[in-house]
Amino acid sequence: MKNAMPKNSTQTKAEKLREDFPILKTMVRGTPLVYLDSAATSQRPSQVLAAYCLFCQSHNANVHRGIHSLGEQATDRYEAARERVASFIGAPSKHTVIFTRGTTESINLVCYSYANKFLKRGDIIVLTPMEHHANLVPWQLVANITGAKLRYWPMKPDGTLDMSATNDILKPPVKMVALTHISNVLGTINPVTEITAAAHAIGAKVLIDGAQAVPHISVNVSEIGCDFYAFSGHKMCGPTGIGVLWGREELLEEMDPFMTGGEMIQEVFLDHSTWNEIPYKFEPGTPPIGEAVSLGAAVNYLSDVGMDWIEKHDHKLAAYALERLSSEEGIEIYGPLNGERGALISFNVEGIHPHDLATLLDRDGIAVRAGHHCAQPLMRQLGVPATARASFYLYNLHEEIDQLMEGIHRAKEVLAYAR
Amino acid sequence: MKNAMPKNSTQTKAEKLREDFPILKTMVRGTPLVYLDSAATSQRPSQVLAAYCLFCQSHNANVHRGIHSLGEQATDRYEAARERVASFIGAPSKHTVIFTRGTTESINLVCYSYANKFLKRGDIIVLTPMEHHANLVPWQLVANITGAKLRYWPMKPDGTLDMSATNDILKPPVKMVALTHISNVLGTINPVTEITAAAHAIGAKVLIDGAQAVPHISVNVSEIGCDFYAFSGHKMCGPTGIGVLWGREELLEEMDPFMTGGEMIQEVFLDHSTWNEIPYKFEPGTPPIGEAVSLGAAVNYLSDVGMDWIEKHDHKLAAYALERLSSEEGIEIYGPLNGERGALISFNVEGIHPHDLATLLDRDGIAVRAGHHCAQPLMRQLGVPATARASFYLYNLHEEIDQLMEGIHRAKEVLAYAR
Amino acid sequence: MPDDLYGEILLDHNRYPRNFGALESPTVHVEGKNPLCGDELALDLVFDGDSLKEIRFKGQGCAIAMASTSMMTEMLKGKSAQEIREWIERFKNFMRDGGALPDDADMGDLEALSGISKLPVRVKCALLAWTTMEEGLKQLAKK
Amino acid sequence: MPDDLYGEILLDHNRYPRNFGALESPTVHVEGKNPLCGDELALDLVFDGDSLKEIRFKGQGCAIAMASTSMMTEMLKGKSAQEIREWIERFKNFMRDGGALPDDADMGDLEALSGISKLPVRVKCALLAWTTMEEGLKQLAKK
Ligand SMILES: Cc1ncc(COP(=O)(O)O)c(C=O)c1O
Ligand SMILES: Cc1ncc(COP(=O)(O)O)c(C=O)c1O
Repeated sequence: MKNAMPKNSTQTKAEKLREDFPILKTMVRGTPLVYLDSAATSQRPSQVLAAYCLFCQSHNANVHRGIHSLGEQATDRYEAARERVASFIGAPSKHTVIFTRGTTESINLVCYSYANKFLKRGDIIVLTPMEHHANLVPWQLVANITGAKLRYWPMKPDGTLDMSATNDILKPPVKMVALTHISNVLGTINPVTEITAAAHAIGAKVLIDGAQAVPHISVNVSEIGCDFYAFSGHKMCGPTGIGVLWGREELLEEMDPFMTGGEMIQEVFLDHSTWNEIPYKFEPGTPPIGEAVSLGAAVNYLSDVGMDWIEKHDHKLAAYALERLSSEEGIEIYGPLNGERGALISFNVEGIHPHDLATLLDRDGIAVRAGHHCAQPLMRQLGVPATARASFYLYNLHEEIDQLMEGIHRAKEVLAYAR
Repeated sequence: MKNAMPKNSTQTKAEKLREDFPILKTMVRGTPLVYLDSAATSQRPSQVLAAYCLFCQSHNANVHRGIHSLGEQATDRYEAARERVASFIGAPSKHTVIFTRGTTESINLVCYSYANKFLKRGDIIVLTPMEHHANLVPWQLVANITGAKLRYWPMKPDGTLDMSATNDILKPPVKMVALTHISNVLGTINPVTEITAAAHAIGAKVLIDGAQAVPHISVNVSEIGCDFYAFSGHKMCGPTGIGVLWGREELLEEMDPFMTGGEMIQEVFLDHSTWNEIPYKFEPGTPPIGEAVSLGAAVNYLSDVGMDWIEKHDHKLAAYALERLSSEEGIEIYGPLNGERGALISFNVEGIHPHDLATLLDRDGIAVRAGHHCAQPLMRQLGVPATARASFYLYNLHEEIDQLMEGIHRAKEVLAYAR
Repeated sequence: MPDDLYGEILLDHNRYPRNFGALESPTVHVEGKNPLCGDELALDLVFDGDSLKEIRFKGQGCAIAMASTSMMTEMLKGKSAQEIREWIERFKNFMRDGGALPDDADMGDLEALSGISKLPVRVKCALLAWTTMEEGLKQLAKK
Repeated sequence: MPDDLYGEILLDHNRYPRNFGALESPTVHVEGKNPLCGDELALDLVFDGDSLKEIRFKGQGCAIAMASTSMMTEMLKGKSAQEIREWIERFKNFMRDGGALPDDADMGDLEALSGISKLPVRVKCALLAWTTMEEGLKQLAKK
């Protein structure tokens, strides 16, 4: 099987890129690791780790407040990372890029600082049934606090949003639309530009959860036209402990701070305080400095590899996996089947609980995710307790999908049709 | 001068420890770095960086949700770090250790999840005039939201709390006492155990900001008896992007979540959700995994060096700096003069603005901090716009204090008595 | 290790679960679930005084959850509430202690679950039956 | 570089600030501060029509803030509002562009501040006088 796979244009480059990821040479129970869980967290190339180490060993200091050279160097590098990120996502200015811990904090920030302040009883918040808990639970609390109501965009059987419902869904008093750019379960790529335009037409604001998009496709927040865009470092070859909230400048200016403390203030008196300018208003205390520098390096890495190339490679892998999985008996696949999808596939093998499948695949060194993928409401809608999910990234190879299929065959031998 | 300094017992070990910190060999404008700004952020030993790199290159995966081996390894290491931290601070159980981004987030978490829920109009929150903005501004917002009032503990001219005022300060309706363990400006070590006992006697809860304590003295939250204890990784030889909130189990159980999203939930429905158990209830989304592992390594490093030794070494450095600075003409020193203080000294040189002093010292490679140190109300009470601050840690040497003094002399030649 | 994990005995219990189904008028009906896994379980218990006369279960879950439940029903049938409590403790320790066999009792088929104790994320699958049973005993005590 | 920074000219302005003090009945009184530094500045401006006839300042701050203010008062005295606006822009660019001298004007003593542009944290000290002056012009326009 392995030898039968025709090489293709992106394959050669991917093989080369793997050199940058020493962890991919890890042995699991005696077999080489096949890492198909990048949607949960990606691996980090040596270049990014090296940038982190260089910072720690040569420029480490606290930022913004230090007059000494080391403090200046640290601040320069921290702010340069912000600039890199801003240009990577097409932000109109670097001041609109806020460093957070991750997508989850970014969305919570919008909920606390924007939604709790500006939404009110009777307003409607539109979500989709495919949201990650990070873009769902915070809105439930906003609804509790403000009296706004949640409305869910209907989804078609193929796991795409029913766009024919747009006019029914997007009408006053909808004030907020929060949706994922790419679903971490279905792989659906939502038409965020179109939805943003429709939402703006009725005066609603739009937040996009880009956790699964920024690592995989080239994203330009200005072209999308949205109001907030959130993503995480650890899914895009960067470190844990850092993420980004991009926000429209006027909105960021109007918002109250979320967390308070040092650095985000202008003046502090015993009984009250005034706030620093954006983005610092939203970055209280010592920020994740080394992590930001490292995210900047990840952005450089992705740019060097080329987002176009990544998108193409991802697409080929997903299409091949889709082809292999759908030509196999007893496998149910969730999400769009036409290839218009992100680099991940959720599926179930008849008669095998996904947890058992994941455990059995792990025996062969194959790391897939199994569970609800932080999307319990979606699982209920799909009518399954859980799914298995294989997700791909720039370092994955076609051969690894073959290995996945072989693993599934072995798992079937052990367990399938058991009950 | 350098040769005249008698070596002492801790000096030899400190010289040896410096090998672990390659950044200390950095040259600044041609002279070797003298890093006297560890109170802002400490430097990180190679061992801690190595632990981080090992994790990234061999065990990197998302935690808690992964069935595959890498996911298990990552979870094991993340939870082992929690256990190390718990035992380092004498926490009764590891479930009471919550990983946050830093002291600032830890305190904000208590304000949002505990104080906003349990304080009410008429209640009093006791603070001290020496609080860092991180333990001041969040309480101002709590006061705004709940209607509780702030009360400040009076401070004596020597920068210690006036303990004779205890009965006046701590009486109903005081419900919360939030104070720093060691002041980041004055170096004052507050009697937190005594204050906790007095606060508990009137039914008030106690939060201690340990950002400057945990790195420098051995802290046992069970012995102190407090309710919450907050600190940061980056000031204790660990990385940025991680900190800790320790909380009393009963209180953590009663509290609502702060941020919401994945991992902190139990069940999510379209319209509501239920929460996971502690500490996960307070750790939404992907946590700073590599940073936690690295903090665990920092705790190991500090334990290996020995907190007793660190305390002794710190103490010697502070005493020597105090001696040198106070025998110099035209220098005002803030905080206790009796040597009962943390490893930092704030001061001003007559006729030289601290910013100019810091810039001039930087010319000699000496990194000190100058500014309000995130304590503007304290600056006002001291009657100065800013101070210079030299802070010490396990890798500092007596010679470096001599270099500081020489630098101050040169700065005086350039600027002092200028106006 | 997963090879042992999905060994003959476990697979047999998964394929042919013992005491599967429901009971007409159980003394206690108790449900348990593992929301993080999506595992769900319903136990019907008939007690004769202090003694578990009949037990049946229904539910969905992974092979480990199913097998553990099936094995549990076999092991506990006929035991007294006190003995059941001891077995729950014993099984929890078995999972916690890396699958070391207790020296005070014969684990029977449960021995086949030993490998699970080394897979922390799967331990909760094996425990579901037992924590649900624990809840059942609490309900019994309230009667 | 800090050696040039605290050169003779800067130190002279710091030691003997020009136009220090207050004016009796200024056309505009404007205050500025740098809360993050604790620097504070008050400017008294007397305009004769469009032209800055008199300027005095008081305040506290670092040597850089003091010298920059002193130099500014010398440079702007006698200038028209429009010229002042141009000078404010010119000085901001001077700080922003790493201290490159503009080719459309002689910076005079201000040249001595060139090194500051390389110390981002200190730039705001040098700018305080100029942003306060900018605010002063806004107030003038409202009169
Ligand atoms: C006493 C004190 N509290 C709180 C903080 C804030 O810590 P962080 O910036 O790591 O959140 C600091 C350090 O800046 C501090 O010294
Ligand atoms: C679509 C989506 N949104 C949000 C998140 C949460 O990101 P994080 O855990 O980095 O905060 C994830 C990843 O887990 C995701 O896939």
